Amino acid sequence: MSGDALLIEAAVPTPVRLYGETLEKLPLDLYIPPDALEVFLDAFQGPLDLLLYLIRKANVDILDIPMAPLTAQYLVYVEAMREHRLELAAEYLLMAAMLLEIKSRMLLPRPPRESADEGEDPRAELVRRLIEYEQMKAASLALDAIPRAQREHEWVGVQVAERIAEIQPAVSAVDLQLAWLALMRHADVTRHHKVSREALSVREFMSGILRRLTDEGSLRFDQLFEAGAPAAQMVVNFLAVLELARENLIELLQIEAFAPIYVRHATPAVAESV
Amino acid sequence: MSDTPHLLSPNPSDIKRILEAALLAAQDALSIAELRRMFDEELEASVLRRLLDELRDDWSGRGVELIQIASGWRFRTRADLQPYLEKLKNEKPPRYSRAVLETLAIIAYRQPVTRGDIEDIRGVSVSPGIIKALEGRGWIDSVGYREVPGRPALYATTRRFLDDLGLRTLAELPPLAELQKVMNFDDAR
Amino acid sequence: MSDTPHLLSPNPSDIKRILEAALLAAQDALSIAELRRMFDEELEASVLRRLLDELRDDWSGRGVELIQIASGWRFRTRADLQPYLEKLKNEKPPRYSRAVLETLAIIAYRQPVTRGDIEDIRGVSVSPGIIKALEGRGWIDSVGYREVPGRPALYATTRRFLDDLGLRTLAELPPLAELQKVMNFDDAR
Repeated sequence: MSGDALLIEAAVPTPVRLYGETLEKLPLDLYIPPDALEVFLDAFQGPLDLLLYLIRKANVDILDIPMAPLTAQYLVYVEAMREHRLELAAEYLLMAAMLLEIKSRMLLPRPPRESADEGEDPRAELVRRLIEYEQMKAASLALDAIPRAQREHEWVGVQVAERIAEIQPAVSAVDLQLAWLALMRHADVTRHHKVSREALSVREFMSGILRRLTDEGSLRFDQLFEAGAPAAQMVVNFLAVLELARENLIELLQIEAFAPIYVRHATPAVAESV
Repeated sequence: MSDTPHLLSPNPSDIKRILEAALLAAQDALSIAELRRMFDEELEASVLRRLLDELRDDWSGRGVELIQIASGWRFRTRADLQPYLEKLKNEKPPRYSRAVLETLAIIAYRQPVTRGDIEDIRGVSVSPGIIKALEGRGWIDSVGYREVPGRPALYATTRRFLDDLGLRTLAELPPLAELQKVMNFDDAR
Repeated sequence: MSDTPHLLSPNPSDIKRILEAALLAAQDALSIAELRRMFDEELEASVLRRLLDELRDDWSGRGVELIQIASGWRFRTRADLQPYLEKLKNEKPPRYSRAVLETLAIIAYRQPVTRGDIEDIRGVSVSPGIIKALEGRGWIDSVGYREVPGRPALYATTRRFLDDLGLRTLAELPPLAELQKVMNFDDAR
């Protein structure tokens, strides 16, 4: 409603004055074919952008904006947009009201200066906003001009060789101890699987002997014993051989009395009997 | 008790070879601290920095350059090759509208700001889509709320924003135009 | 930058520079056909192949190598740098399941044992995957067979197992005689 009242003023072809000269008609660049209006409206980011355009095209000092012609030109656009029933953002109308208000305040005689505030130019706030907006507009263009990833540059990212060393779970000896412990708690196996430190070394030698037999087929008994090894180790090794034999994991062979004893993996009992 | 094999202390040329491979293979920029981790931190940061400078010089003139950005060091292709590399891409890089770019500029230069602050400066309402586009790119995020009614979110630019623009700090952003310059600024539209 | 920039015909050294950058930035291997697309297909495939061979030679001895695979060409870090690159990762190493740890404990403390022995002690069946995982890690291997029907494999721990756990002999594994002491810590895992 109030918008209508404001816009009547624009509809009346008031002479437009620019630097004291009356413009008989609008500058050429202000003529917009109606079809192009929509595109034109799209081209502006809002009322501040449109005002800046008008100011820059007219080549007037932003610090001394001639309010009357600027307001008139601005209203011509707004009215044109309304006539073509283009969806006009409310901000455009708000700005129209603001321009008219500034214009009218400038027509009033200035009150005697009582404070700096009251003596301020009615255009000051508009000018401040226009300058800040223009500064940000320039900054946005400068930002856009910086070469950026995926437009001017690609990030380099070479494939990493096969994950041969894919991160493996870490295990400590204590983890194993705890695991064994849990087993003991959940199954009554303690009695059957009593393992002492000593027995463990026997079992280690058992594995070692089996591994050697796998590699070498068969070994002379004395080859199982490293010459010059500590006596304790010899004993453990011997116990390992006995335990392996007892568990039927190896065979001890002697062709004849006093011949060398050979050790080999146990042969399949079934195969032997056939 | 570690699973990783014991590594011999590499000599400087080995170190450069390792640094180069690590930086070429990294999915993100690597900081000095991260790079040092490869050498069990035994390598002095100052030595590492010198080697990185050397590496950057070694690569000058090639199609790929080593740059220092906000989050560390990273290799990127040079701008002059982009016309060729673009032919390999299936999608064009997004072109941002003026509304998005102006919003980004306001957040970059005036951060932290609310959507209301942005609207005040631009003189128009800012659609949620604009904020979403910038958040989606990882260039801005919400860093808090202004304690006024409605508790609007405060937006700031991210390290990714600096990285993507090849900058180390916000101070490397183009300086804001001086008032005088602004006044002579002719609309490029 | 215009949408369709006019590109001057690059000379061979420019082409190599472009190829190198494209391959370094590519997410996947690039085929000859894709690479030719960068040069508007004016480049003969045979010339391209020769330049790629040259590029591969240029990179020999560095931490990254150019390789040809089924789907084309790509750069890849060399395997010998893996131990260093691993350290860049922040991931915490995963943990073995209880089933794996118990199986390993039984093999370590009761070796040589068959899968049947392990199942007897654990009271549940042992999936082949568990044995495979431990074999794959190089921690256990089969040292023979028990001569009973089915000839089940006998498993034992390896030298590597001791090395990885920082032990010199199995006797250095925590003794089980004083198990009662640690019983209370059992659930800390």
